[in-house]
Formats: sequence, structure tokens, C-alpha cells
Amino acid sequence: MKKSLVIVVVALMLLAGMQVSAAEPIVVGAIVDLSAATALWGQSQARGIEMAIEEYNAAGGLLGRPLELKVYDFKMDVQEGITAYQRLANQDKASVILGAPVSNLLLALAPIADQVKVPIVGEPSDQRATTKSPGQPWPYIFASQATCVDYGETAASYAIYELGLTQLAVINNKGNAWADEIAEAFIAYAKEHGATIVSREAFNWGDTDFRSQLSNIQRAQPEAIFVPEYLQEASQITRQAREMGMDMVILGPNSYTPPMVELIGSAADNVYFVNNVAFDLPQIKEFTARYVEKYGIEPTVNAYFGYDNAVIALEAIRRADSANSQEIRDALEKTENVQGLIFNYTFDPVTHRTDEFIATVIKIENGEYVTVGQYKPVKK
Amino acid sequence: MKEQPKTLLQMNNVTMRFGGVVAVNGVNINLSEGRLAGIIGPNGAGKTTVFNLISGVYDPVEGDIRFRDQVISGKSPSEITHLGIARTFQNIRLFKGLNVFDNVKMATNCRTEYSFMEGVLGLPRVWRQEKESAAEVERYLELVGLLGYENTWPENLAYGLQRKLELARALATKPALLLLDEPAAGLNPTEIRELMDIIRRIHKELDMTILLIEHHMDMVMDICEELWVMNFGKVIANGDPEHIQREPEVLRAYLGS
Amino acid sequence: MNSYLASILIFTGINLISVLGMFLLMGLTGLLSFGQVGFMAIGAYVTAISYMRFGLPFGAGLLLGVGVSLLVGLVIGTVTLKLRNDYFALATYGFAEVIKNVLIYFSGYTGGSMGVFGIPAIVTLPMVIVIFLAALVLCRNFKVSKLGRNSLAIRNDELAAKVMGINTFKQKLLVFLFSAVFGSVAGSLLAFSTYYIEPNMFNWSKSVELIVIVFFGGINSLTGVVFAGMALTLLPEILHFGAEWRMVIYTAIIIVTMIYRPTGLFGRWELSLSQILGWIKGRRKSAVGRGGQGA
Amino acid sequence: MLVQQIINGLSLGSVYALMAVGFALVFSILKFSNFSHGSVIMLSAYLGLWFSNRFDVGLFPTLLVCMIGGGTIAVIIEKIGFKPIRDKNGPLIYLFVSSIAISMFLQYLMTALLGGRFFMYRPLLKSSSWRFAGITIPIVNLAMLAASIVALVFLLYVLYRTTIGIAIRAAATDLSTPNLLGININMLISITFFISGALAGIAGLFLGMSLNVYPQLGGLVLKAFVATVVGGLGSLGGAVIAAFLLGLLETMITAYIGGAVTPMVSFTVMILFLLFKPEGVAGLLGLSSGSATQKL
Repeated sequence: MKKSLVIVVVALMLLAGMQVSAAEPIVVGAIVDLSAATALWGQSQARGIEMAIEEYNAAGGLLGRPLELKVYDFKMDVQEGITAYQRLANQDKASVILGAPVSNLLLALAPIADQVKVPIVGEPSDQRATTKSPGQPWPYIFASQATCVDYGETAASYAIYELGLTQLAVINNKGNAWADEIAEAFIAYAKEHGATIVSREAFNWGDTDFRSQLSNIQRAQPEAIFVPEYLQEASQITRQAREMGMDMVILGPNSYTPPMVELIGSAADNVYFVNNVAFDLPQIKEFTARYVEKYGIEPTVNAYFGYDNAVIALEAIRRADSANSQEIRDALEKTENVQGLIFNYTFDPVTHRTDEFIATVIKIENGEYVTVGQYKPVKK
Repeated sequence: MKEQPKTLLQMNNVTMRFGGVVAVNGVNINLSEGRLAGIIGPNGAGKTTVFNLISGVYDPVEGDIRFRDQVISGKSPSEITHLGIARTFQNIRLFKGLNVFDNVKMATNCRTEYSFMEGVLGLPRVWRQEKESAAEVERYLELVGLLGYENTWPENLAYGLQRKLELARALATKPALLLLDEPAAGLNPTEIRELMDIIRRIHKELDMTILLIEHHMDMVMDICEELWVMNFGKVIANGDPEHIQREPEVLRAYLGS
Repeated sequence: MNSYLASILIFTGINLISVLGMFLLMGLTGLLSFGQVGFMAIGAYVTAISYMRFGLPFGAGLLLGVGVSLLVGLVIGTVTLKLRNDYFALATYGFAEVIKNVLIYFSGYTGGSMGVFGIPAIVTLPMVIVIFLAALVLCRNFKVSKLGRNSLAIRNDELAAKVMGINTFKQKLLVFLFSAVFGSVAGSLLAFSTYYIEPNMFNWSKSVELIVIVFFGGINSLTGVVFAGMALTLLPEILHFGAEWRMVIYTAIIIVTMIYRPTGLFGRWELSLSQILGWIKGRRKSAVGRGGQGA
Repeated sequence: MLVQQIINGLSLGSVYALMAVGFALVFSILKFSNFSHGSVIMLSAYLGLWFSNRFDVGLFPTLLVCMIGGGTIAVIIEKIGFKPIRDKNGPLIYLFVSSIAISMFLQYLMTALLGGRFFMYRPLLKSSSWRFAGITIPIVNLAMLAASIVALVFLLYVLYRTTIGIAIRAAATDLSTPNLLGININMLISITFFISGALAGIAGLFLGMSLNVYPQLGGLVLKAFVATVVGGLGSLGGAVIAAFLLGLLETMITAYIGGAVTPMVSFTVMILFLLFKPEGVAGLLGLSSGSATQKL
């Protein structure tokens, strides 16, 4: 007992000594959900970030300094997210902050970041998180992902122009901003492009049974149902629809990524969804394999986002040649041709997002994810 | 005894039923002001129900109850308390979250005049009235012999003291009519004698009309000026104690013959 | 001041204001309510919308929010407080859900699920502290006056309270409205310190957090509730080292405390001004408030 | 269409009912809303998932394991989370708060342990629904309907025809009565929690089979709370019927008015109902034992 205690103490002292001797690390912060309903995404994202940081550290860090990652859980609570951001900026002196797989936190953080002046790289699909007013971005917020509008329009365009489906139904949680924004974009695009929304159904947070809405949809006889929903709801809607004999095409956003098929099996067949990335890309396959080996579990798409956000931020540090938040921010704005897993990122300085969204449409067939190809919505 | 005493409480043909059970059946009671009176009768005779009817816990199915010529049946318990009727409970119902002092003080609340807003703002009137109440509480505690127990929690009091506390609490509403539901239940002979003295003092010093339910016959016969005897929900006799003791109906009810 | 510390203190203060109202309603009066978060939502939305859309100053918007909360509270209270207490609990839960639903549904005014965005930073730490202290004084006055005694009497034995002359319905309604004011004010402050509000911020789990704080501190002790509010808002910050185990440790601490102190951490103990003065003067007064240390 | 919606309503009601029986049982005896019931459902779902996968067994062995497991978990929760409070004579409401804290704890625990992952049962039933004449009947929900009715009948039998049941009912009016009858009150409460937990186990298995298995699965217990309160006076029959009515109400609002307003309309209907029928569903159907409106 005593011996092991001595060993531990010595080891701790050695560690402490090493830290002092090494150069002061550059602190990278991350805010994710590790304990609430989206913990699955948050954890995946945190690990993706961790893998990026480890890669850079293995290559000697940046500016001759090691990188230190600080991950804070915010349990989907905006108040906690704000204190986490403040803590990272003020207490931990983070140079740049990554994260939040959901938009609402970044909507709250945008004006705060304006004062605190530590940039955030996340993937809010709500455009308001990066755009203060048309033509004016929030200076400290950057997004690696496309907007809800992009997702909605791409799905609608694909249904109309590629699948030739014009009788469409939409079901989503009216309380889920992300889902509702995608749904509205889908509907607007579909109407503009000559399709008909034959049924528009809504449900609420916490609902698990969608048969009543699905019965209404069934009666309207759509050719496809659009389900822009989180994993749990999307899986239930799809499964219950199939149970009711609704074999039509189901369209969705990237929540149909794994583990969807694992959960609902053959019910997921005949689903087309809009994703950011093709799973059969070599870099994705390689990364996924490393992830599985390291953590013993399949990643969700959030791991790729996390990794890419980290790469974008770290490359900005490299370009800025400084750990100063202000200079990193300026460098982030000039992000150009930064190769991540998903994209080759170039930020538009006006929107603080990728300048172009190229979606990958994936079809689920016999329980397999089949990449149909890259797709850009038809614009009128 | 005064000449032509005024009627304080009047129950006219009051009936109360629970489901199919008639608990009180056409009861008539006329209680004069200034009396110290009692209701006696075997268990289940409907005595406590009469109290519950007077204090507004139940509304009678038939008949009416008047207090100072005003109909009170149908009014809520708190309204009736405001009109000047207070009571104690057979199974002691003290407020466990309040200490002895506050148990009595809360009963003065119904007479304090400050409003909710004044209360939360803590305006001077609040403190003045709180002070007055506190002084009153001391008096009542002194009267029942609970001085020195102010900061005790009621559940930590001996049983006899809890009974006294209930009494003090009822007094603190400053009633004209005090209803005591078995005040001597569970007390030992010494405590009963003490209680009788207290009740007499209240009757005389505070000039209160008192109606009590009691099983201790010695006590009832000793202190009550007038009695009603109930059996099976009905009043079977009424009169002064000497008269009641001779009433054959009463003897039958008690001997169960 | 460090803006991290400031934001923690602001949120602690806002939570405490809301919790104080719940303490009066659930602690002293014994009415189980899941509705506080609904009044927070009303306060937040009314203040934010009246500021953003109609240019009403923050203070006026806050008062308007209080007005709307009182109106809504009056309807719910009048309808349900005469019924059994568990109907009141159900009604308040329903009320909070309905408010959320209304905010989502009438999106033309509220922004629906997208919420209200870009609310300016008007709330400052001194403002929160002043309002909190004012709320604390009101609560203390409530507790030591007849209002507090009435509430405790109702909680213990509603019928006996009635017989002692308390209009229990009126008292319950007033306390409910009073606590709604606290919730509404807290909501207004919240909106202007998170800069963004959405309906889902005001959900059931938020109510539950507030309920736990009230009972953690003790249903009889204002001091306990204030302490619990501070401790339980700060604890998650301290526990960040636990990463994904953070909330597990947090809830475990709550459960263990409740098992060991089933009347709340502070029982009936209250800190009084004279005691504080006593300590300052260095007198060795025994630290026992009126009533002593509760079991 | 109407027929299908009625079936939808009953199938949703069966989910609520199965949760409500166990919830109402504890509510009727200990007089508090036991929100940890949801956690027992959630943990049982994980237990059944693990068991059916690990040992590759069918529905009935899994059901048995879920019932025993759920019952055991509920008893453990009672011993750890409620008994100490009862022993120290803590206010009743602390049991309720403790149950909330426990359910939060278990939800966070499972999230931390499994990283918020979602799981699915392998198919324990040959098919998941019956379809004929354009009507779909989900089989798992049918099983839930059967289970809640069987559970209700069984409980009513136990409560009204057995010694232990009479003791439990006596405890429901006054917790000290069974002591007078020479029955150990702690034993009685343990039995009550075991039965309630076993019902949660059934609910856990069926919910896990029809939804997915995830840490927030127990959140549905709020509907059981609603059904139990609307049911009235802790009446088991009232709670079950209220659960079905709630399911039908929500379904009909969603079908004919729109899912976006379901919470608004359903809560308004419920409050109006309670205003006019203050005894709840139990009073409506004469299920209550007729306790007086004023108690002394």
C-alpha cells in the first residue's frame, strides 16, 4: 500500500516537473454535451477533437508548444454553456474554443464572444449563429457546417429532380428549432419548384408515438415523407411508418447516419438522406478505423465535425503564428483550402461558413449505406 | 345568573348525513350568552359532528345554525372564526412546523389588520401589530400555564401541555363562543383539576361562553351550568346537571338498557 | 471582475430569485408546483419581446412581465387551488407545458422554436445582486410575519388552519401569485443575460432543478435555501473535472445529503442579523436562532 | 380512418396505462409521486436487452427476468432512497424529491456508462404489427394493453382478496395500521415496491422493444403521473382508465386538430374535467371508496 502511494506521489511530481520544464501549452477549449440527450453526439465530437489534438501533439505541437485540450460538459443547458465558455476564456486562458453540436448555445454565445473575444469554431446549422444581420457576420463565430436551409433545399431538390417525387409530406417536432428550420426550407423550396405538400404534421418534445400523425399522412398518400429529426424521433417515425405499411421513400438529414440502421434494421430501407460526407471516402474510412480501435465504438458524424473543427482552428493558429485569440480570429476568417475529413474548407468572410455546400446523398438499401453521389440543389 | 340571557348560538332542527348514515338528526340547541355548557353522550352519539357543524367543517343537510341571530351554516370555517367562534380538537391538531409561541400567535392572525403587501414590505404597522400580538400571546400562555415553553416544538410537549396549548391557541382568536372537544381526554386527575380551574378562569375573566364535549362526568357535573345529552344523533335531554342526572332517558342511554 | 465569475454569480442570483419564490410556495406553504419555469418563461418572453419589438425599456418590460404572470397565475390559481393539492401540482405542470407549447405555436410573436435572438446585455451583476437582496428581504418579511405563520399552518394542517380563521384559499392564491412574481422577474433577468431565449430552455428539467434546490436547503429555512441555491449552482462548476461523470457525482451528492438530512440541510436553522452582528463583535453567543436547531 | 385513430389512441394509452399501474400503486400507499419509477423502467429495458442478447432467449424468459430485475431494483431504490427518510420521519414531500433526484442520478449514470448510446432489441416477436383491411395494430402495444389489464386485475385481486392485500390497503389509509395488525410495515412497503418494480420491468421490456433503449426512456413516466392524478385518489382502476383516456385524447387532438397544439388542448381538457369532476376518473366511475371530502 505505502509503496504504491510513494510511486504515485513520485510519478505526480515527475509529471508536474515535466509540465514546468516544457513550454507553456496552448489551451484549446471544447464545449460539448456529455450528460444530456445528445451525449452520444457530444462524446463523439469530443473524441474527434481529441484525436486531432493528439495528432498535432505527436507532430510536435504548434509554435513549439504542446496543445492542451479542455473539454467541458454543458448538458444542453444554455446557462451552463455560457459559464463554460467564460471559464475557458477567463480561467483556462483558452486561445480558441470548439464545439457545441447544437445551434442554440452558439446563438447565446455569439454576442458574448463579441465581448470576451475568444473565437469559436463549431457547426451551428442555424444561420443566425454566424450571421448577425445580412452581410454582417458575428466576428468570433465560425461554422464548419452548412445551414439548415442548405439541408432542406437539397433534400427537396433531390426528391423533385432526381427521384421525380412531387407529392410530399413533412413531419417534425415544432419545438426543435433545427428540425423546424430544415422543414420550412424544404417546404418553401418544394412549393417553389412545383411540388405539393400534401400533409404537414407536427409533434412535441418527448413524444414517442407518431401513429396518429402517420395515419393522417397515410391518408394523404404522399410519394415521400420528409423527416428532419433527431435520431430517436427519426428512428421511431420511420419504424412506425413502415409498420403501418407506408413503404414510400423517406427523406431525411444527417440524423439517418449510423447507428440508424443498427436501431431500426430493414425499416430504414428506401430512405434517402442528405449528408455532409460519403462514408466510403478513404480518409473517412481510415479515420473511422482508428477511432474504433482507440475507443472501441463506432463514431457518429459528430466525430468528423469535431476533428475538422479542431483542424480548422489549429491551422489558424499555425497561420497566425500566435496563440493570441485575436490573431487566431483574424486567421480563421482567412481560412482557405484547409483539408479536413469532410471538406476542403474555405470560409466566406461575410458568412463565416464554408463558401460552398456540396451534399452527399446516401441511400439506405438492404441495411447498407450506399452513397448515391454528391448533389447540389437545382436553383431557379 | 343574569335576567333574560340573550341567545348566542341557536341550532334549529339540524341534520347531517354521511352517505346513508345519519350522524346528527334534527338537533335543536339554544345556548345563551355567558353560559358554560356541555354536550355529553356515548361514543358515536354525534357530539363532534355537532362541533364540526358549528365550526363550519361540515354544512348541515337540513336546518340552520345561527350565531348572534346571523345564519352561519354554509359559511367557511375561517369566516365563522372571524365571527367569534373558536374550537379545539379532540385529536390534538397543533401545527408541528410552528413552535409553541407561534402556534398561539398564528391564531391572532385573523385579527391583525395589515395586508399581504404590508406584510412582505415589513411596514411599521406590521411591527406594531406583531408586537401587540406577541404581548397577547404571552397573556394566553400565562393563562394556561405554558410560560417558559415558548420556543419548544409542540410535538416535544407532554400530552397534557399539548391540550393546554390547543386551548391557548383557540383563545387567541378572541372568540365569543369557545368550543372545547374533550379537553380532558387523556389527562390525569391532577391535570383535570388544573384544567377545570383554567376553564373557570376563562369563563369568568375573559367573559366567554363555553360549550364543551366531555366524557369525565365528575368534571362535567362540576363545572357546567347546562347540559345537552345526545344519543344516536339526537338530543335526548337538556337542562342543568342536577336535572340531567335524574333524567331516566339519560340513564338508559348510558347504561345501554 | 473576471467575467467568468461574474456570469456564474449572475446565474446564481437569477436562480436564487426564482428559488426564493418556490421556497415560499413549496417550502413554507407546502404546495407542490412544477410551474415556476412557466412564469420564468413569461417574464423572459414578455420583457424580451416588448424590448426588441416595441422598444419598451427593460424595467418597464420586466414590470409588464410581472403583470402578465400575475394575470395568468390568477386564472390558474383560482381554478385549481380550491381542488386537491395534487391537482394543483398537475395543473402547474400542465401550465408550464402549455406555456412552452404556446411559445412554440404562436411563432409570429415569439419566434417559435427559433426563439428570440440578439437580446442586448442590460443585466449586470450589481443589478442582479440588488434585486436578489430585495427579494430576500421580502421573503424574510413574509416568513416572520403572520403570512409565514399562516403558510406553515396550512402546510401542517389545512383544516385546523381554517378553523383558526385563515382564509386558506386566499392565502394560497396570494403566495402562488407572489412566487410567480419572483419567477417572472428571474425570467426577465435571464433573458437579458443569456441574450437568447427559446421555449425549450423552460422545460420540466429546469423546474426540477429548482425544486431540488428548495428541498436540499430545507423547507423551513430561508438561510438553507439561499445556501443550497449557491452551492448547487456552483457545484457543477467545481465538478467539471469529472467530465462525463460530472452530473452523476452531482446528483449522488444530492441524494446522499437528502438521505442524511431528510429535513433539508439546514433544518429549521436561520441565520439572523443579530447573530451576524454578534460574530462581528466577536461575542461568543451560541449560534442558535429562535427555535433552536431543528432535528 | 377513425377506427385506425382509435386503435392508435388505445395503443398509446396502453403505454401510459402500463406505466400508470405501478406508479399509482406506490402513490396510493405512500402518497407521493414516485418519479424513480421511470428509472426502473429504463434500467429494466437495459437489463432485458442485455439478457436477451447474452443468452439468446425469447420473449417470456426475458419478461420474467425484467420483472424480477425491475422489482429488485425498485426495492433497492426504496431501501437506499426512501427508507432512511421514512425512518427519520422526514416530511412526505422529501420522498418525492428524493425520487426525482434518484431518477436524475440513474439517467446520468447510464449516459456516462454507455456514452448516451441507443440500443435496440433483436426481434423477440415474429412480426411487429398486424395489418388487415387497411388497419394496423402494433403487436407490442397490444401486449402492453394485455399486460396492463392483467396487472390491474391481478393487483385488484391481491388487494381485495388476500391478507397481504388487505394489509396494503390498510396501510394506504394509515401507515401505522398494519403495525397494529402485527404486520411488518417495512416488509409491506418492500412488497409494494417489488410489485411496482415488476410492473416497471414489464413496461421496460415492451417500451424497449417498441422504442429504443436509451437513458431518457424513463421520461415517459410523466404521463403516468398525469394519468394517476387525473385517475384520482390513488385509485388503480382510475389511473389505468385515465391512462387510456389520455392516450385517446392526445391521439384525437393530434389527428383532428393538429399535433402542434396537443399539449395546450389536452391539458385544458384535463383541468376542465377536474373542475367538474373533482374526484377524478375514479369518482366518475364510482371506483373510489368514497372518502369524505373533509377529513378530520
